[in-house]
Amino acid sequence: MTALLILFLTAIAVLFVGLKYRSLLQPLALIGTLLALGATGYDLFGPGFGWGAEYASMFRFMPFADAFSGVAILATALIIGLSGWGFRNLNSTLGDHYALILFSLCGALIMFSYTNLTMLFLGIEILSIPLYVLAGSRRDDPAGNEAALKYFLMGAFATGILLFGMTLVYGATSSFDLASISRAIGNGDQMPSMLKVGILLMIMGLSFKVSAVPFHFWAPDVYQGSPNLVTAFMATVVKTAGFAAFYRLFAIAFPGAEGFWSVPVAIIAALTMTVANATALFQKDFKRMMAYSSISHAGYLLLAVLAIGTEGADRALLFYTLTYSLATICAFGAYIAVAEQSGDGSFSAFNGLSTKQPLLAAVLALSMLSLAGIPPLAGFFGKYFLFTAAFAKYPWLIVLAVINSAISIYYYFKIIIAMYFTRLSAEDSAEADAPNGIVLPAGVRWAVMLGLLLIALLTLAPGSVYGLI
Amino acid sequence: MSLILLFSLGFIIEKAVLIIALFALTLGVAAYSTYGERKIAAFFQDRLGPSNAGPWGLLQPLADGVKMFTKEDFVPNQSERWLYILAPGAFIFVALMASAVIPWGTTLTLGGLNWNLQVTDVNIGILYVVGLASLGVYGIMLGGWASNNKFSLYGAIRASSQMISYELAMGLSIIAIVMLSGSLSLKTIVDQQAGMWNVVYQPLGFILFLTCALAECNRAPFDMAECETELIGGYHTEYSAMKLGFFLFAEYINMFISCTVISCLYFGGYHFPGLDPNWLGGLMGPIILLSKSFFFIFVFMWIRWTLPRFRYDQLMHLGWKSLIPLAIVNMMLTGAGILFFGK
Amino acid sequence: MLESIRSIPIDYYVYLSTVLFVIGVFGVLIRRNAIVVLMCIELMLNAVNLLLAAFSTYLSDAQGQIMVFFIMVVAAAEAAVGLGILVMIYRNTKSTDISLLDNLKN
Amino acid sequence: MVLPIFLTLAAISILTALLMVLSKNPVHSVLYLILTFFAIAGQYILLNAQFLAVVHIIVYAGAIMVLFLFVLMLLNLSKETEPQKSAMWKLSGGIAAGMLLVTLVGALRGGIEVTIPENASGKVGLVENLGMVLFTDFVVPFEIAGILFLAAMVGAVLVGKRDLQV
Amino acid sequence: MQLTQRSKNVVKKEMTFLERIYLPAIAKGMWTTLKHFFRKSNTVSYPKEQREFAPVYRGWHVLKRDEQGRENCTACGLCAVACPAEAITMEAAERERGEEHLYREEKYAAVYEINMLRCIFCGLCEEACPKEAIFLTDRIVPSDYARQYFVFGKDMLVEGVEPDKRVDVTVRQKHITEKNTQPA
Amino acid sequence: MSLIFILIPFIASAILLLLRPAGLSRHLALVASLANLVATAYCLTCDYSQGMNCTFSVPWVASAGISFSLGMDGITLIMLVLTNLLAPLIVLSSWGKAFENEPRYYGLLLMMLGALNGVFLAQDGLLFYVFYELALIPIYFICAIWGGQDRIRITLKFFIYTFVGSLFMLVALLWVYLQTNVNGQHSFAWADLVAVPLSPEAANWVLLGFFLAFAVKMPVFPLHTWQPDTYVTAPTGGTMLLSGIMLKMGTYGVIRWMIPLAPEAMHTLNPIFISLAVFGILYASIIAVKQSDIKRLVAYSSIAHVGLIAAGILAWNKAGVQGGIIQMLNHGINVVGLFFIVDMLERRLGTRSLADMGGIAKSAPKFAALFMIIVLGSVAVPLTNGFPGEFLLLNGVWNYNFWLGVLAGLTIIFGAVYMLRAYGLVVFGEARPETANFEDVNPREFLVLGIIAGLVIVFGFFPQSILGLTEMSVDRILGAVQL
Repeated sequence: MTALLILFLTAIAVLFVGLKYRSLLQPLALIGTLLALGATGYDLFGPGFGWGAEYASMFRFMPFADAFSGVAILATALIIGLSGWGFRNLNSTLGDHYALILFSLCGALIMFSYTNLTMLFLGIEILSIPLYVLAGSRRDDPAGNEAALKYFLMGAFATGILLFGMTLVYGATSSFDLASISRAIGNGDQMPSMLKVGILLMIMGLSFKVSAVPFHFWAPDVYQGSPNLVTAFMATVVKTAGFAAFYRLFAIAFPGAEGFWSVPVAIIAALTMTVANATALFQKDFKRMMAYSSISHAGYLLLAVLAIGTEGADRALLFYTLTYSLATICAFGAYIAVAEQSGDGSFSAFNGLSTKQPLLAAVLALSMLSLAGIPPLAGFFGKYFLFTAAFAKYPWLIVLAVINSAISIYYYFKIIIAMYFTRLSAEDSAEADAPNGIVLPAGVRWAVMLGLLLIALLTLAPGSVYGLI
Repeated sequence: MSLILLFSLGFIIEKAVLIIALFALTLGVAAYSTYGERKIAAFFQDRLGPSNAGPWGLLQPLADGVKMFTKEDFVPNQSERWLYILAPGAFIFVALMASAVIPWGTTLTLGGLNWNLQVTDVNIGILYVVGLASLGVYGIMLGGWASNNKFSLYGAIRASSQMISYELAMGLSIIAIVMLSGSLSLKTIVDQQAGMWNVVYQPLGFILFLTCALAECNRAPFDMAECETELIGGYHTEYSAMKLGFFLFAEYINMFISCTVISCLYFGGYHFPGLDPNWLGGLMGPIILLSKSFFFIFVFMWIRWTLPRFRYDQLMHLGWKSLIPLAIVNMMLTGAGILFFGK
Repeated sequence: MLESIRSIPIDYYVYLSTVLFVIGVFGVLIRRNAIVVLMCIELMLNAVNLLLAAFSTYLSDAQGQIMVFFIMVVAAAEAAVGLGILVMIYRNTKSTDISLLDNLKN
Repeated sequence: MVLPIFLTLAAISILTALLMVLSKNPVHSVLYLILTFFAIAGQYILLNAQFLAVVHIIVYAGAIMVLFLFVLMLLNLSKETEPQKSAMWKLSGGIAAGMLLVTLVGALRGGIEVTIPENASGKVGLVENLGMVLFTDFVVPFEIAGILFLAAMVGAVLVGKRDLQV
Repeated sequence: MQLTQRSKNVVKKEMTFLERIYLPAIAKGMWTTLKHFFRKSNTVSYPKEQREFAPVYRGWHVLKRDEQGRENCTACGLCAVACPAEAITMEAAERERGEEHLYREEKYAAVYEINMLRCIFCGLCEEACPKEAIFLTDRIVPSDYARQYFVFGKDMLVEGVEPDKRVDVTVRQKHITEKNTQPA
Repeated sequence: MSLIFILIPFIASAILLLLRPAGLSRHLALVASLANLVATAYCLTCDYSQGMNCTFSVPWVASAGISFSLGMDGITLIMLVLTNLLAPLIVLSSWGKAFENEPRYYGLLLMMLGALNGVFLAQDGLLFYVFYELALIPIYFICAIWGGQDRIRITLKFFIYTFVGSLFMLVALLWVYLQTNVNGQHSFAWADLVAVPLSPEAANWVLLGFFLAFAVKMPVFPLHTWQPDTYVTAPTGGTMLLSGIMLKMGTYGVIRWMIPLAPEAMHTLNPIFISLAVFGILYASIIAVKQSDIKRLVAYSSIAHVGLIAAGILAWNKAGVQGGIIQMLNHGINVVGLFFIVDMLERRLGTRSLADMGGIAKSAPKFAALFMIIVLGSVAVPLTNGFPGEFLLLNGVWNYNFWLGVLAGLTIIFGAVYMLRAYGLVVFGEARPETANFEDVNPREFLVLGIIAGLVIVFGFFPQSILGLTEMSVDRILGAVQL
């Protein structure tokens, strides 16, 4: 709650400061997010500010919400850390960019804490609308335009479907309050078909938002077309928010109806991992590969939703989103540094990076390994916790997930192979020595180092986060 | 209360008579506003104005009407024919609708019958007016677009963006009034001003509303949509005959309604200190209100013939950077006032 | 009076909304002009609004209508942003045809 | 009395919605959609939600659709420039939508249950009532909507603004 | 650079708050227009009423005849020479036998045209005329639709023979005489 | 104490990878591996008769019942000996070569070392799995960066094979984990996992999952296809690590984890497993006989030997398990020696083809002698280190099933055939121009080969020293897990 306020005020401050002092923007946004992070930490670990309980009918920052807020804010802080380099070409609109990112983050925070469908809806929209714009913020780039339009149309369409579902649920349960809905559903043995259709439509709508197969087709284009940092934001914060909201909805409002919705969700999860992984194998462009990777991670994350009712499902979700976010941001940090300097986003741009920029290569390699879920990296623990949580209910799905994570190695390793094992030809090596080779900007260095440090921390002590909620 | 369910025959007759009377009144006022406009403009410019048709030129509107009807009715070749024809109708229709919720007086006793002088007292009257004002732009936009003339299109685009922009400030200044009165019903708002007019509490709100009303009516100094010097005739460049007449008429109707609404919101409607609106069998109320309206019509014209036209960017700056913040400040001040002093 | 409102079965409203909603979906599927697609989405939202208002009245519960307001808020915001994006694209491509935007598919 | 009105409005709204989807000229689409909105506003009045009806008109017909029309006119889109999907595509779209409709209606048929409370009153749609709920229970989303608007505004400006060279 | 003594140095100074809100200025403007509202109108409803002319008003020219109805003009051309706008053209002709009742002298103007669109009504023609043949009158030149109708020939200029068609130019004549007799 | 085995290599590896001290890297690596060796020596003095010793346990993810617990008994100890004894040799073996990115190579090597130690020490299921997979990453990089032709494709194949295999182990592990219940919480501790009673059907699946992981690693036919290519492609150090130590992760896992976790299913599946192992022995041996590439030959010999180890262990009697443990150590020593020799040949002759060699005995007698000793050890001649292990293993398999024992016994004959054939082709025969002036071992190589040859002989003479170390532990584990 305090964090939400801080973020909102920071966003407004950024808007005003951006009119004049552009060099102050990044520090200001960073300070704001860090303050918010501190406030979240204070709520989570310390005695907490202890206010906002009177709004509990709308949203409530319990440990669940605080912990996820921490993840999202941390991810945003890292992205802002990268932004000094990533946004270097922006001039007059720099302040707007920061403000929009912060606004979007506010939406994410609401999605972590809502107790009422109204808030869910508003949260989704606050999260999405700035992103529609950010996706197209490079105004004369056709790819960015396309991304923005696609994202926008798909987002709006999904909103429509989600709302129709919400309405039917409202009609059947006569409330938007999650707890009341849950009470009205009871143990789910007498659900009117209106309620069922409503739940199904909500699943569809949310699947669109979290880009689960078969509602994923927009995601690769959007990821690829958007500016790199925005893509990083979409792949991390948006995903985290989407799944936390998904989880909250089904854990609080629809646990009684689990018998009804778990099969469709399981099918979606299975499809998502399989299709996304299979498609990712054939990608040649890093960002597009990351898009499919992100979709496949959505498939794994759906396991958390399926595991609702099992001890530790929420913790697994938290841990997974955190590790996934950190690794993704590190990867994007490295990608931004490489792709924007070489002007090429395909895998071949990374050829021989280990000799040109050993640190960058190491960061990227480790994040790829973490994403692939190779032990003992943090990503493995994320997968592990998720699989454990869902294992009891859906063993077959876990087997599928395990096979899929094996497949995923293939495409994650493409990058590693390019960086480490592809020897540079003679002229390439000459180019690598040339002064215009790839440099590592300070902001990117610090951000990815911090991300790496956190991954290492999670690797060594996964319990520190897993035990939070 | 579902409106439709209250229909009974007597009710329908009463309302029908009232509506017809109101239409007649509105059209009459609009017609004579054109006369008034010319006359007043003339006076401001030390001229005489129309004086040949009838005594003091009083029959001029009739002559104009005859002229309008007898002119060649012209539809441009490449236009969207049906929309071109529809647009003026839509415009005047919307303009006429607004008078329904205006409380013209209390109750008129005529021929032993009591006539309620408001067509309908919906509890959201003022929103109804705002809603209609927001619809008014369609006539202009369609007319401008259907003409297939670039000047018309410019006029239409100007009109629409201008109206949307100024609606906000207008709505915000109305909200301050609503906060004072605690009701959206125009009748309630008017009745609460029996003692003291709202303009006393809301001077800033009044100025804002007046400005916005000028803009909403496309009146100078905000007549970008039809400014002759830039756009020939704006959205009605291609119109002729009675279709043009509809447009012009509707503008005057809008002005009349705006003035009536201003009177109701800020100047006590049918109340006047020392005058009981129930005098003359209830006829005093309408007289008072109409007098106020005429005064404001005069003010509108006065402003038109005094101030130069804004440039388009100035118009937008004024709307977004001055009026809206001011309206918000006004709203906040009102809220603070209510908080500290009670109603 | 409540009875007279409820003389229409709630089913009718559900079906009406569903039909309108599906027409919106249909439009999204078959139209290529992004503006029209956006309009179809607005129609979908309106179908939802109608149903919410109907439920709200039948349940005597104001929440539904409150939700309608929020949907309107969002629809307005979306329309503003969406049209902004469209205009931006039009500046670059001189078209609002969504099937021209397939360049990212490789 | 009520049912015919309902049916008339429903027919109008469906008809105009279809015309909106099918008409070739986008400006006509806008106009048909406005008509649909009016029919829906009529339904609101029928449901005794007058405040909703008026706000609906103000927001949708008065603001959003004006914006659409504005953009259409600004971009000068008309029947000639309107892109058309192939007939095959349209047909399949129609079939898909039809199937969706059949599925939804089929799924909903017989399963529409609304629990009507005992102390029901027809006054939920009145502005006093709505105001009370909005500013007590729903005051948080109301204020949160402010963030939404601010974000949308900043976004729209960002998209619309041309680059100034600094 | 100071070009004249009357030129004013314009300074674009920051406006004060009061100036920036414009309301006082608007009020001032409104007051100004309001004053005009109550001012008496200057309009003369021309066809119905005519405003008074100055005694020395210079209007439509007339070519005078003498008491016997003979044209005074001898087509000497001095008026055309004097005309600064070069509005006057003429063709001279010799009087034939039997035309003595028409022309006062042996030579007369067969064609005499004044282009009213060029004429600036300065009156130099009448001052130049040695025969007191041309005068400017207080008649207003009528309006017309086409340019060609503004080249007035003798039909428009020469006064009628009948006494009621004579144009009275006595005031004008006196004025000219006074002017011409004044010592230079 | 146990933590040291992991900490030293990891810290050294971190220093090497992050700081990249170019000149000092091999020295640092040597020092670190020697330090480990010293620690191992110290551990040899501890008492393992009472079960686990030198335990170390801290909660890792307390809320999920995962702890970072290490411990060692006799079996572990032998594995540590194997690892830490070979590690300095491996470092030494690549001492003189010029590498690009030397610090990185040694860093990865040490990381591998730490992970291997971790695998053998882990007493927690997840920890075991983590180390098991962690060992994969450095070897993958070593092979793929410094490897030979077509290394990228081959190493990726290797990686995916092993990773996929171990994922099945993870699933099986998870399944068992979810059945545990210690004070209302799941636990990953070895004891808790073993204590879970599984239904027969579940046990089958669990066993199969583990077997897939270990079978890929060992490798057992038909999951061996990654192995020869990888061995051939990998740099010598990598091949040594792979064949000498990493394979033993699989066999060790069978003893420590697979069979104790699901002994119920052994009756059903064991015949299949052992048959596969034995078939693998024969298959690999036959192919090895026909190899002309010496590195490939050694690789196939390795498959055969490990197949025998697997068969013996799977037989799950004292002789088999004991033999397996000894043979893990000894095979490690032998195969490292063999690969070192192959490397020497390849470096000096520029070829691995047996057809291009011969007549080295004359120019390099010391080399020929040391080579001979190692070959003898590999062929399991009595009084070399190969003998007691193979004998016990065959005994174990024999006890399980006579015919299988006979078939497995063929490995000795085949082994003698292909190893001696190779030796003959390399060392004797006509000297070629290239081999005529074959440089004899230099002091460093002599040191390495000498140590290995010494070990071959020492362990051949005193197998009891090892058997004594493990006996108690083997008894305990056999006693705890009755088939």
